[in-house]
Amino acid sequence: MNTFLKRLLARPEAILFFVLVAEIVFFSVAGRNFNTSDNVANIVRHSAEIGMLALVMMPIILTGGIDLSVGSLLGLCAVIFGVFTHEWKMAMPLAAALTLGVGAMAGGVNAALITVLRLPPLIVTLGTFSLFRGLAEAITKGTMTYRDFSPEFIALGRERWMGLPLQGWLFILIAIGIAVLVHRTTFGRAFRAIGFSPEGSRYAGLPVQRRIAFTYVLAGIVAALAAIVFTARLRQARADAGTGYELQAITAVVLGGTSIFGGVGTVGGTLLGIASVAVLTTGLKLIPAIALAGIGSELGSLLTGALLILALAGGTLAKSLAVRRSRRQSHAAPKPTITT
Amino acid sequence: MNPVLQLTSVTKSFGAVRALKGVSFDLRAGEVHALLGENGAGKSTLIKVITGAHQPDGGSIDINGERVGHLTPASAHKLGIACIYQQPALFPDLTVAENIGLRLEKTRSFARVDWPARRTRAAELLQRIGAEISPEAEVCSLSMPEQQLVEIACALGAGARIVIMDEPTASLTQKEQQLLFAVVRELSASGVGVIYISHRLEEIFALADRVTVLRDGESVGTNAAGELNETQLIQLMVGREVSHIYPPAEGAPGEVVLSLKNLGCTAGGVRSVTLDVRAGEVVGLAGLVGAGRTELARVLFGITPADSGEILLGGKRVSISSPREAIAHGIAYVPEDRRRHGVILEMPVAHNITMAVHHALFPGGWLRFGAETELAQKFIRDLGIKTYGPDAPGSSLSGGNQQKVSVARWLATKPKLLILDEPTQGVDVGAKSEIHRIIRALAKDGLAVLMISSDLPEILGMSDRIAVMRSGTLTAMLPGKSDAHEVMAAALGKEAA
Amino acid sequence: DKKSDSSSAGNSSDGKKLTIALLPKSKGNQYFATVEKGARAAAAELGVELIYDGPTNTDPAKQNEIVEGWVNYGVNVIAAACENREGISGALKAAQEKGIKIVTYDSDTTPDARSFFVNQATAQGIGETLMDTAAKLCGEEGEFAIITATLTAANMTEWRKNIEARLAAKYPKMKLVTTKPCDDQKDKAQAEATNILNAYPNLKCIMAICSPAVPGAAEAVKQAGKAGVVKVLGLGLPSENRQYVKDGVTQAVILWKVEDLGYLTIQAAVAAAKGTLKTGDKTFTSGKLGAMEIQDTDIILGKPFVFTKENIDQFQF
Amino acid sequence: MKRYFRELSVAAALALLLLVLALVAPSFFSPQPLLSRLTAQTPSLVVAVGMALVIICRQIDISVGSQFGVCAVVAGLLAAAGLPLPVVLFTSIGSGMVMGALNGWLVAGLGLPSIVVTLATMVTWQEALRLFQQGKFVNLPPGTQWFGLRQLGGQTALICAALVLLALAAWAMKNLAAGRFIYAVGTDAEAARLAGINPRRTTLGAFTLLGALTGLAAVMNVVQSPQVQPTCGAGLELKVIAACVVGGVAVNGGRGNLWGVFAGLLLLAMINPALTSLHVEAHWEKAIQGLVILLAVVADGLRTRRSRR
Ligand SMILES: Nc1ncnc2c1ncn2[C@@H]1O[C@H](COP(=O)(O)OP(=O)(O)OP(=O)(O)O)[C@@H](O)[C@H]1O
Ligand SMILES: Nc1ncnc2c1ncn2[C@@H]1O[C@H](COP(=O)(O)OP(=O)(O)OP(=O)(O)O)[C@@H](O)[C@H]1O
Ligand SMILES: [Mg+2]
Ligand SMILES: [Mg+2]
Repeated sequence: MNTFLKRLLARPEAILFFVLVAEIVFFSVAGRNFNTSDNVANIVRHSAEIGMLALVMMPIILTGGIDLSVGSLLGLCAVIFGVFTHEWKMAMPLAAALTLGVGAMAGGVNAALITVLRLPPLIVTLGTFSLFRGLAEAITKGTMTYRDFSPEFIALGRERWMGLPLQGWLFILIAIGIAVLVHRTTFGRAFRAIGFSPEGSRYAGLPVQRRIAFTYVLAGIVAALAAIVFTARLRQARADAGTGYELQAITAVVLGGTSIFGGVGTVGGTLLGIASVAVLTTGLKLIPAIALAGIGSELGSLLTGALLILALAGGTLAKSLAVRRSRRQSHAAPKPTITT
Repeated sequence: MNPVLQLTSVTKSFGAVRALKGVSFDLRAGEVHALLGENGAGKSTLIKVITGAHQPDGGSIDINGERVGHLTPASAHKLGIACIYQQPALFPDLTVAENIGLRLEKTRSFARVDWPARRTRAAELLQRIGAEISPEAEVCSLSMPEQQLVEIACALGAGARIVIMDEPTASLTQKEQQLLFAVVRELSASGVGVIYISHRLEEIFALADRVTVLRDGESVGTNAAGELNETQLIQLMVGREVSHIYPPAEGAPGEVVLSLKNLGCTAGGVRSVTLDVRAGEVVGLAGLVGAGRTELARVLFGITPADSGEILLGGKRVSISSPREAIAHGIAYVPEDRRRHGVILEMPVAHNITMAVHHALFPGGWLRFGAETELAQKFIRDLGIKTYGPDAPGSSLSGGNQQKVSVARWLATKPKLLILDEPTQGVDVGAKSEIHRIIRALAKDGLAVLMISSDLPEILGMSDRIAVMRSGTLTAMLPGKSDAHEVMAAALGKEAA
Repeated sequence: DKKSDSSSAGNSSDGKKLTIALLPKSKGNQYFATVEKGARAAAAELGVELIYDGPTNTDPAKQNEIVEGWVNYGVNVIAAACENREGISGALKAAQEKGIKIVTYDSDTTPDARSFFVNQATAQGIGETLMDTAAKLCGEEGEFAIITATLTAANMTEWRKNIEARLAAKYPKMKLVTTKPCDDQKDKAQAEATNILNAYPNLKCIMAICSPAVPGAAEAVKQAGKAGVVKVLGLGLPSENRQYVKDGVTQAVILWKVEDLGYLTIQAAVAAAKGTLKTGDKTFTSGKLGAMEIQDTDIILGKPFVFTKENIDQFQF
Repeated sequence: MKRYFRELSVAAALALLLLVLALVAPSFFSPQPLLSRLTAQTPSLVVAVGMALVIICRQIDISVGSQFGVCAVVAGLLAAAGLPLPVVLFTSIGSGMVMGALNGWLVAGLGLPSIVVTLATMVTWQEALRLFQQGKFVNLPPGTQWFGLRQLGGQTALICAALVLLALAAWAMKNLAAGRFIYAVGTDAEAARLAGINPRRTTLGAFTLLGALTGLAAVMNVVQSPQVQPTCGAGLELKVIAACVVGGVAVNGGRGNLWGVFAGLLLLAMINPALTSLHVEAHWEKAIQGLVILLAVVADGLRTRRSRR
């Protein structure tokens, strides 16, 4: 039991978990109406899209890559969805399905440039970051906004089922899917191996380029899904949808303990990363003193930054403490088993 | 005579692993002091303490009779310690000249770099050890043994009073080995103390003045080399008798498994190789550094696919353009560069072992942790991998044990053709004979084995037939019990005397 | 389609302080900082609590999130400058359903999502004033270019539409050659203006419709040595443009009294919450500003003001 | 030739762009706008030089935009308070150094990943500045612009200063031990440690130098106009990082050349002016910019694909 607890505490996610609990307790006491189902629904609705992007960013970072284009792709898919429904007068489900297809193709562009031409993901997605947003602007000439979506569609952005907003359920589904993929299948194993050593993975016969390509295509599909959810929530599609979301998604992922160099990370950690940022930024605005001082948004960003450093430095510090302690104990510890 | 280096009761732990449990050791000027021990005995750890790469937990270090407190790589360098690490510590993106320069120059941060001097010096050092490497080449384009030669050049040029060599010959062949020996003798003649680590006992007897044996992080004594014979030495290292006899071939070879017809690959420098390997047969592949043996293996494994000639597997013509295809055809390849290709150091031993058998072990892509641990444990037991468990990261294993993990991964695939590239590099005598026994047992069960090795006794002892390569082509096919001179002559391109 | 205006009056009668939430399009921007100043003055005068928060960059989704957060927090009135007309209306309507009064200022949402709009100038008014001023400066003929914040910014899109409509209707000899975004960056506006001056040598006038773009365009014209030859006008703050106006680089800066906009917004918000301001009223008496005209549901702050060399020193914001 | 293929292909793309302009819109090369355009890029170039060092050192700094804003406002306020220009300059450089050193300490001292550290410091400086200045422009006294020189003199001085700095830095990276240390640490920090190089000090140095250069660049920006916009650094990090990676600096460290960065920056900076000169509508700009980035590196990708072993 004791060792179990110790092992739990040694995990980088543990610190984040305690931060999250502390946030919830603190805001329940100090915030106004924090513990209401409306507030929970707000938090879920507001972080669903970024959360989805973070979830699919995680496997990419696990392979040692990065995708800066997801926010732009969200914008492009929102616009394309609008074109499908408004200009081509498609039925909603068909338009949605085709939009997912466009997302997959856009992800495929990233994947092809990265795996076929072996260009660094940072450069490729920096290029498509501009390209996708640029296409969205070109399609709408920057000014066109698609609005007046059908009420059934908008319900996706507003309604709740069993108390939880619909996009919350969608998010949970994706989270389970990614968690299974990363932690329970050979895909996840391959992502990690590639993140640690692409060369070594190739020598082990892993389909390195296919697995890498998969992560980017998956990110494209989920970005398209997030675009649809975003459109339903804001009831309109415009070329600026999702601006800056890539950075927020990356923040949540690295906060959740995923190593930016690849190989290390858990979906649980990512979820904690998403939740602790969402709760923090929402909770701060419910504290009357902060609201009245008019510094809610700035403070939210500032504390997110502080949290980033704290979570990481805390993890490093805890590890070095643990090493020191175990070193002290090791003189009494039994010899490691040696098999001959 | 005062020792130039004196260690007293040095201890060092990694987490719960006590790598050094109070080792005392001394080195005299002008001597070659061999450090021996099984894999994981603590040899590399000891020398990393000496070079300041690791901080000891306890004990003391005296250099030239003076107690040194906090030793860092930089201060060790200043005190005249130079080291060839077991894992080459070179900068892959930089040129050879610069690598040597960075290691040897003791400049202030804002001093100017003298490029021509760097190049001249590098060229001169490389020439002294007989390496044909351009100072302008980037290190990442060098093969493993070539990198080792660069390391040796660094150690030679340092002008150090203490030179440490951690398995410098692990992937070197006879020719380079002789050059290295000359260097070592030259150094010791000029009063330099040399610490020499190797698992090749014949080298110890050829070079060493004194021998210290480590076992499980403890020193079991220092002796003059002349006082010991091979059996006694092994007895000291392992704590029991190990018969270092190559297992004999049993039964006649079966059908031809692999047949190469004029195989070539311009990018890899392989030119027109024709070769047959039969089931149940071990074919040794000998040659000098750069002869193209590793390249041939890489071609067969689909890493640099062939561009001319044919590969026939079980009589059928196949084309292999990726490791996956090779695996699907029943080919396994234990690579030469263990750190980059053989094991993924950050991943647990179990994951490393099962990496090439995902399809068979995890049907449908679902991980089965129970089955995985079981398989890993089987190999840990069978190969005697020294680790605290299947969950231990690869980086926590000693070099030799990492090599065993790398071999285990490919044995798990139950291949038809096993290609081994330096399978016992850095492996201690006990494990070496274990690996040899396993290779033999596998061959007996009908596996075809192609074994690349720079360890000539190993080639001679293990092979049913010996193929010799020189500049990308097969120059000779010799019977198993050939004479070492014949093999060397073929490798050097001379007619057998 | 609006609810009874007295629904939230109880809040003030039971002695609790009213809480007014003021939403800017973005924070850390001098325009809205000035609005906040006026708003705080009104709030202090009226004894209400003022919450001021908004996105740190112009992000329509963030605005919705902040509004929804306020609904949950339990504010009495939300006064919003809408980045995105339709985008925010859903969130505002949901707030109305919870009994929260909605007032908009600066830029409006759809009329059914708010009670009143504090109108400093309609999109049409701004567009026409800009176009007319530009035409006057150019002598009603020649090429001109627009520098905007981003191509997607909703209110600027509206203004551009109105500018183009006015152009088509009244000034056939004038030609809009290009519209460039500057991301609310003075330096980028300067770069774009430099490019435009270079690419269109016959240009007569640059119209900058976001505030950092006005000094940016002016600096470019100055550096190109075309001060007075190529006219500069735009929507901006006097303090940022004073020197250029005085030097004759910038001919006209158009704006309203920003501090008064904040002041009036809070006055109207409080009155709407207390029920003293009702739909159908024709005037609204607001503290130090006196009586304001109401057209339909728009409270009119006054016409946009054109700052020129002559009058710019009278304004300090 | 083979080693510098990327740099050369970027330079070729730039040359192609300029050639098209020379044919279609020759007025692009008239001296005044060209000078103004180049002057406007000098701060970015100075920051890009520092960023290249940090990336070669296998780190990244995405807080430079925020640092730039802080330094510019500091410089602006001091200048507005009437302090002499050298004081303004050194205070700005000093502030940059402090912020850079903080990043460096968190990265090298505590061993935290640089992207996370600088993500955190980016929002910290940005929000702190927003709270402090509320977006208010700083108006400068008349003598500040162009260091009190004439416009032509000021512009020439800035361009020369930036180019001299670039040349010096490029020379130092090749010929000073410290420059080689940066390459060595970026290639393999552990090997560097074993070779007696102090990777922590090297990393700290690179970050501090980037901070100092950012401070310098902020002043170079401030003197170009009579007022300072507090958000003047927004997006700078993306611009200079793009210039570095397009210009051939390897994101995983150890490789890169400052002249390549120069070419990358010019290429990226010339796209927008070129499109305006070619009368391309603004809503195509971002898409074309993305395409150019991709095309500039695809050539390199195709080459390595062919020569891959
Ligand atoms: N960085 C590390 N972390 C944890 N354990 C380590 C580390 N380095 C070495 N060890 C452990 O310390 C012990 C001694 O290792 P060392 O590398 O010194 O062995 P060695 O004698 O050099 O063996 P070999 O002959 O295989 O190279 C081994 O049990 C090894 O697992
Ligand atoms: N990774 C590499 N990149 C570029 N060139 C290489 C690489 N590895 C080997 N070479 C070159 O290919 C040639 C053949 O080397 P190879 O490693 O196949 O030799 P080998 O016969 O296997 O000898 P050994 O196994 O002793 O190294 C050499 O000239 C070497 O320089
Ligand atoms: Mg060792
Ligand atoms: Mg080899």
